[in-house]
Amino acid sequence: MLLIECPYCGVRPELEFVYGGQAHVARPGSPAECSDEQWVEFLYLRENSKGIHAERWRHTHGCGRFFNALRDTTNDHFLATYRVGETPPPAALERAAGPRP
Amino acid sequence: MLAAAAGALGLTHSETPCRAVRSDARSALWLGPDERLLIGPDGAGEELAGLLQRALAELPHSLVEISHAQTAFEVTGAGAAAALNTGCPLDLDPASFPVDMCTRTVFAKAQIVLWRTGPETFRVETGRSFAPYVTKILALPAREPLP
Amino acid sequence: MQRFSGFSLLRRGLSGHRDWQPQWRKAQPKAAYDAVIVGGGGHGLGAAYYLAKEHGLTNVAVLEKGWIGGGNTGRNTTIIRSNYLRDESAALYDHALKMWEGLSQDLNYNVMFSQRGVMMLAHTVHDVQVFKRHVHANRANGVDNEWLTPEEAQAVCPLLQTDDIRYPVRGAAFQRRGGTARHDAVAWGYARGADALGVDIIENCEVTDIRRDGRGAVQALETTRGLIQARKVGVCAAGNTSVILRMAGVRLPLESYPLQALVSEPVKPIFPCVVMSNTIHAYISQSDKGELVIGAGTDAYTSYTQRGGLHVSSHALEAICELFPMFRRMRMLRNWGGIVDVSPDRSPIIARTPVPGLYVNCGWGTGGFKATPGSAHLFAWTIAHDKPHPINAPFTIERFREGRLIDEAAAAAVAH
Amino acid sequence: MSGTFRAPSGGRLDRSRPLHFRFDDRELTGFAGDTLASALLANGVHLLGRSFKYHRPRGVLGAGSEEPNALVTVRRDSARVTPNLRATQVELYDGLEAYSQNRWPSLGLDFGAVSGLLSPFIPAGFYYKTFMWPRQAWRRLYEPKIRAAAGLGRAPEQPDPDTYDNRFAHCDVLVVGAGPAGLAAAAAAAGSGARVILCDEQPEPGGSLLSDPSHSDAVIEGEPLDRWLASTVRMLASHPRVTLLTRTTAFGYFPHNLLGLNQRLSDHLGRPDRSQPRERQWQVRAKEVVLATGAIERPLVFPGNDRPGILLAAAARTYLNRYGALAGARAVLVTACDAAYQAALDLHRAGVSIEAIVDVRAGSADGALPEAARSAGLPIETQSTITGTSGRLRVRAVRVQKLDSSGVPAGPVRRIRCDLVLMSGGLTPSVHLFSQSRGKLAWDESLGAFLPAQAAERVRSAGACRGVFSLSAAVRDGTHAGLSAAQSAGLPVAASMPQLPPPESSAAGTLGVLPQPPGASAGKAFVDWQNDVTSRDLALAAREGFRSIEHVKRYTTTGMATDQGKTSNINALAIVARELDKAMPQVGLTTFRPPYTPVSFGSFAGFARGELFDPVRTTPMHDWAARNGAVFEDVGLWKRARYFPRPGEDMHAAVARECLAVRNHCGIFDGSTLGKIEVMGKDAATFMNRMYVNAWTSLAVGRCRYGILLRDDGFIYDDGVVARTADDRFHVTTTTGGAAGVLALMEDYRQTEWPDLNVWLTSTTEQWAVIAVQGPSARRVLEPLVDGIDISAAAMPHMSVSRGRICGVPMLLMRVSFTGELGFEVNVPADFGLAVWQAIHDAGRQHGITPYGTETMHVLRAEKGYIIIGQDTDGTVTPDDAGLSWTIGKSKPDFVGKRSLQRPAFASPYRKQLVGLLTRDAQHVLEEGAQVVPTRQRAAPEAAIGHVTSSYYSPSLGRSIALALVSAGRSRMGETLYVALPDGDIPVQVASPVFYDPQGSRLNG
Ligand SMILES: Cc1cc2nc3c(=O)[nH]c(=O)nc-3n(C[C@H](O)[C@H](O)[C@H](O)COP(=O)(O)OP(=O)(O)OC[C@H]3O[C@@H](n4cnc5c(N)ncnc54)[C@H](O)[C@@H]3O)c2cc1C
Ligand SMILES: NC(=O)c1ccc[n+]([C@@H]2O[C@H](COP(=O)([O-])OP(=O)(O)OC[C@H]3O[C@@H](n4cnc5c(N)ncnc54)[C@H](O)[C@@H]3O)[C@@H](O)[C@H]2O)c1
Ligand SMILES: Cc1cc2nc3c(=O)[nH]c(=O)nc-3n(C[C@H](O)[C@H](O)[C@H](O)COP(=O)(O)O)c2cc1C
Ligand SMILES: [Zn+2]
Repeated sequence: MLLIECPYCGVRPELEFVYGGQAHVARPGSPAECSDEQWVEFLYLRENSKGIHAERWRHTHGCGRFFNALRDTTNDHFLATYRVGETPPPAALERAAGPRP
Repeated sequence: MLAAAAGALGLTHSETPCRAVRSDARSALWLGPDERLLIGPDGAGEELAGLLQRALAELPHSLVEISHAQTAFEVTGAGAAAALNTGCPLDLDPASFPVDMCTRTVFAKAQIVLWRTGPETFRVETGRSFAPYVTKILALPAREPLP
Repeated sequence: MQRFSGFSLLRRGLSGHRDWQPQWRKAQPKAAYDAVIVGGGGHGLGAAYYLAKEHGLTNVAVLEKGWIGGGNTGRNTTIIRSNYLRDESAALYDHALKMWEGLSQDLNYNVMFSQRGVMMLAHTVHDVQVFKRHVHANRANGVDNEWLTPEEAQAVCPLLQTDDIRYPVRGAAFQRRGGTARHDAVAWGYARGADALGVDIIENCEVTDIRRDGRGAVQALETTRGLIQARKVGVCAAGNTSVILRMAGVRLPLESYPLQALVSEPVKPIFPCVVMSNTIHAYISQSDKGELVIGAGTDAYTSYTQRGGLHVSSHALEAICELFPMFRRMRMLRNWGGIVDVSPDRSPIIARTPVPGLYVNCGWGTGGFKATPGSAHLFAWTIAHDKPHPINAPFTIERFREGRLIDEAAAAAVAH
Repeated sequence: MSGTFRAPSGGRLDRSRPLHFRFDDRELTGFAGDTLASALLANGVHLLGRSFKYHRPRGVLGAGSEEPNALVTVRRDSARVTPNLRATQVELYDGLEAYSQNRWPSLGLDFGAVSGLLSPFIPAGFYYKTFMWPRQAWRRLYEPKIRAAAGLGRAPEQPDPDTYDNRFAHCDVLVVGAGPAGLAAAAAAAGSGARVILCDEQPEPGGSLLSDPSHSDAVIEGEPLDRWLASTVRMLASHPRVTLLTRTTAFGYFPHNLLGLNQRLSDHLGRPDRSQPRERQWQVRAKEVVLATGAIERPLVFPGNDRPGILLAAAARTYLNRYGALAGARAVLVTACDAAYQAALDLHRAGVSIEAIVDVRAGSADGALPEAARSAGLPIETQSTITGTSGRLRVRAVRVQKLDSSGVPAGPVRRIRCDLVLMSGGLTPSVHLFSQSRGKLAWDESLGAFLPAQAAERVRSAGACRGVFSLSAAVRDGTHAGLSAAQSAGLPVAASMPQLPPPESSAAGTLGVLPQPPGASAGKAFVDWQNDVTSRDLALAAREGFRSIEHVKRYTTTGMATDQGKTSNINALAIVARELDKAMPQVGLTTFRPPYTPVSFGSFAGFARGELFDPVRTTPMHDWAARNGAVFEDVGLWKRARYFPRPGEDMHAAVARECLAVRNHCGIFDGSTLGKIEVMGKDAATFMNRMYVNAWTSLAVGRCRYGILLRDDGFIYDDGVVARTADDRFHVTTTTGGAAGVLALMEDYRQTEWPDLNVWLTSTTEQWAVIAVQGPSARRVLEPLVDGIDISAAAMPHMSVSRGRICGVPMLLMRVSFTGELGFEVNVPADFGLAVWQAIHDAGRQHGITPYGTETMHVLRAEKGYIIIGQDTDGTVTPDDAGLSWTIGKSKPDFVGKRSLQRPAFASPYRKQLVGLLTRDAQHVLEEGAQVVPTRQRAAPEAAIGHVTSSYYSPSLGRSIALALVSAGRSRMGETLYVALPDGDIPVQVASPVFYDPQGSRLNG
């Protein structure tokens, strides 16, 4: 059971959250104009990163908000959480690139 | 919008996450950045709704009565936190969960709203059909208080 | 290959078992192979075995980053059945089930395939509808699957509590030909068989990149043990498939999740079959060694850590204790995790990729062990012929774009 | 009466409290404070069990949780039977009943022991090589035999009557292990103001200190051992910020510093309070963790090392000093380290004759302890090895041989008679939890052990578990760990940090097989006692190509028994390393996994059982239904009334009656479980347009519409009636099972795709009790009760909604119908549900009102061709497949799922479409799920072209009806198809899915 920092409520146990899949998968603005390839990309193709993964969580049993997180899928450590619409904090990405404690 | 609502109810407006503000009979619980749970005396639903509708008419908002959807009860005593921790995974030490902290959380397989109203008193709200489940677990024996 | 038999055991026993040979050679990687299989699980080793045995392709290597069978093949709850809903799936899994029935003899390695029967419990009216649909669909496809009343289910598995529980058992779908097998033996048996046919099994050899030629076709693999040329590469890397395919610029509709299992302390035989409950999420059987083997669910998030949350295994044990209240005093001996690669329709991909010479066998999610012989056999066929066998023809990558999903999970959707 | 091997004094027993217990058929006595193992030893009982594979006689090897041999079944009553308990951990209580395992007919005479004779032919992995011929014999003969031979104790066969509890806890510092290091750490952390939890698996804190004689002259912080121990424990037990948990095993280290603790509350009690739980599982989230889990002594690997009477040296010392039990009268100590001499000294002092101390090391054994032994007159043989033992049910003698300068046994063999062999190969630090946390271990060559190196969590190790063995250093190490943990947890630390002691390489012992004469094949040298893995098995595995330690483990099963190799893994590794000619770290350890020691399933399940397994959700009218005989069904967490049988009625009769009542008169139905979502805000209509396939802008306030929700993959996800109650407000209903999912899906799009929209969602499922009143008399029933709404056909047409009052309480009234009849859904605040239901029911009596359940609801809607999500759809059905294209707002540029509907497969003319099926025999009710095939004559198996989704007998039509998804179904109207059933194919005709009142005139009644 992970510990996850909700950007609104603070650090809470995973039991309060629902995983929301990869983050920053934008739904095409005009789906009708998408090719089948573009649409399948949106529907199904995911990075499935081994390493730093940008993902969504929803604090369902808390404030109810979706937010984003960077997590290292090789050890499940979170590097950062940030609100919907925000870009990943650069500091966290740097930390991810460098040696970790 | 939220400030206007607080004003209409005679409550101080607060953006502090997971905190309740209260006056004599009314309280507003921060449940999310754009969500408050308003609690008034029994049967005051229509009165509160009226006050708010007037105050918020011009503002984007959603006001929904859920007084029948939830059941509230109090857990109190020296063992209250320990009893809650049979199903609630939060740290209920007063330093981490002080008086007037409130939040939605889980209690075993139910969702609850937990509000510490006093050093040894919590108000628990849960969906009405979840209430028997929550209370039965809280009533299980062997709840010696934690130091 | 040294033949295995009771007699050979006796004979060598008399000389202190000193002259047993390695079951597979510690092969050194050669510079080039006709075909390379990435991933030394059951599917990969099996594919190499059938390439050599049925397609005459013996200049083949299996590259395994760790030790063979150390992936999901060595971590699964070994449930084998073929009573899947969709025609395509039933054909695929039954192909495998038929092969299981002769696998020990074929490999001359006892994989301890135990046809103890697999029971899938129905707890709600909706479950009953879903499982009866399975029974009918299977019967139409020539796959055995029968409906049991709660009393009949209890007669098969006397420990099963059908009443006085939160979700009383309303019946069960039962496949008598289903069962379990010894997971490790599957990897070792295939390795030994493939090795005897000339396949190189190369452990501690991780594929780190895929080189392609001007056409974009596969040319060679970079590995932690050097460069290996191959024009045909079949990837059977389960949870790690995305990582490897990305090396060739191929993205697949896969996500990798932790899935846990656990065993109890061993006890004398008490549990006669396999029992699965999708509704309350529990899977249980008893192994030849006596442990109760129990499957838990996946964690909610993707991960490559081969472990999972305590609440997930607790949840599985809640369900087990509800169905088998005498097991509350049994004790968990070991709890572990694997990484399963899950596709959007929960069905596998056994197919060519857009990259010439690159084939993939993945997406087995939580249920590919049962398919091992069939999947390996069909994958070998696909690699050898550069086109799918009719049985795996529906299991392409394109199906997602076209919307031709083979959705097994959907049928279980709860509602009303 | 205290047993012949009971020391006259000493130990931590309460000698004033004798306890009677039973082992197999023997009645014996021990004292309060004994374990089953110590009490048995004090009674001179050494034969405690039979081994797994060869059924060899076995006694105790250890004195704690590391014990591999002495597994017993403890039985309190017919339901409270627990197999495979370690006698070394079973605390004695009066009346305890324990049984040995894996033997027949008795422990002394065990027929299974013939497998010992067969042992030359059943080496590691033998079963992979045989039992394959003839093929059928596997199933009938071999497999049952193998299974019967395997397994240890017997599983309990009756439901466990005990209860289990769960607790979440948090702390600044969790200390695991209450030995000197752990106690010091907890005291230091508590002294810094930290919130501390200290747990130990043993019944009392103290760890290895408990095994020191009370007269020991060692001191901690200037105090004698027992005084320091008592005062420290007293301080911790009374400290307001410290929770001291004994009998509590930290069994698992999970991600993000979550540790699972198993606390045993009652198994040690003779007469437990049955209202109290048996065990409690703690899930502790710690800011910082200190592991002070100590070290486990390593046995020695030599031929015949498994006979009863052969113990770990430290265990014998524990039996003496802690339990006042003498493990024998004439002892031989075989050791590879100085520390074990202490055991010989202690036993010597207690009157045990030390026949020899066999030290396998080359040096002269001149440390302080060997010197003490020498001056006590104990015979020491250095540079010697043990080459065999004898004795049937108990060791009687050992064979000892000198080692030559190259370390090979040479010269005469000395046979030494004894009834006790103490052995020590050195200490193996307990790094289990550290490793579980994914911390990296490093091999310490000089110590001959793996030690915690790089942490992956906020954890540190202290004391023996990181190679700091000497008492004063372990205490210092603990203090350091406690202070630094408190500091890292954010507390100001006042005390000065002691210096960190280094691991003590002087404590190194030996690993692997003791030197044996070349070519010797004398007996089995066990490495893993419980799984009967010998050094030869390990060598065989290596020879057969199993070179990874993980392969060796799986092929030989070493380390896979219930002790998970606590005493064996490191020796196995050393043996394999030697076989492969590799260094220890190159071979590496197998993976440590939870649990540290076996943990009962019940403690994971906790209170989740029966009605607490999952919440039982009931509606406000549930009790009324129960009182009126309803049979309920589970739908998600809800209980729903399925039908209301009258005396003598089965389901079919009840449903037929209920159906006709609705069609002819009036029915009343509890629809409260339907999901309800209030969609509100000035962009509510826009939001609805984007979510649902329907066009919402055109829906006037006061009107309702049947909505369909897809996922973005184009498949139907949910449906329900949506009422527009204001310009900016929709009352959305969902299926019962779909409620949470629909809300989550809507929130997802609202928050992440269209955060600019002014719209909010609130679940009101539980706010409203929903009472459906359906049937031609529905209006007449309701009219007298309703206030403020004109419910006439003209004023309130089908698919309209209005606010008013009923029986004086506020109501949202919807004129909707899922039955095809004139119908209303009365929504009232939940608290009033029952009263209003009662009032409607009373008022309806004169109109023949009949309560009906979900089964009747299903029949009625099927007669009308209305689908049930999940029954007539299965997640692969599109609106068009279900005949619901008409719901789609054609002019909308987009809605969730729209784009997917244009994918190639969705245009196929062969998609399965919802149709009706009419059996030729009107009385034949098809089976749901049955397959539809095109022709009767067919070469089985042939692919089905569809399946029956819903099938009922329709009392109104007097015939059976069915809905089915059939390939190109709508183009097959009138065609004859077949439904394949076990007893033959049933001819059916494809028909419209609307069987009843196709014009819908009754709706508008
Ligand atoms: C807990 C659990 C329970 C399960 N229960 C069941 C069950 O009851 N029934 C059932 O049918 N299925 C079950 N499954 C699923 C089943 O285990 C798998 O689908 C199946 O074993 C997959 O076999 P495989 O050969 O494809 O993969 P694996 O056995 O995982 O083999 C893949 C191999 O690829 C190697 N590899 C990865 N990357 C590289 C690289 N870069 N270079 C070289 N090698 C690489 C890995 O090390 C691994 O050995 C379960 C799975 C788990 C985890
Ligand atoms: N076997 C031995 O006799 C032995 C071994 C090593 C050290 N020592 C002595 O011990 C001292 C070092 O003390 P220490 O405190 O490091 O070790 P310790 O052995 O005294 O204490 C460790 C404690 O941890 C407990 N424990 C271990 N794993 C646990 C788990 N998972 N959950 C709960 N409890 C668990 C044990 O029951 C024990 O009480 C030194 O004085 C040294 O001489 C003795
Ligand atoms: C069917 C099955 C049965 C197992 N039985 C045992 C067992 O009796 N004892 C044991 O220690 N481990 C058992 N294991 C678990 C393995 O020890 C190991 O945990 C698993 O292969 C995963 O590897 P890892 O834990 O080394 O990562 C079993 C595994 C499987 C798949
Ligand atoms: Zn939050």
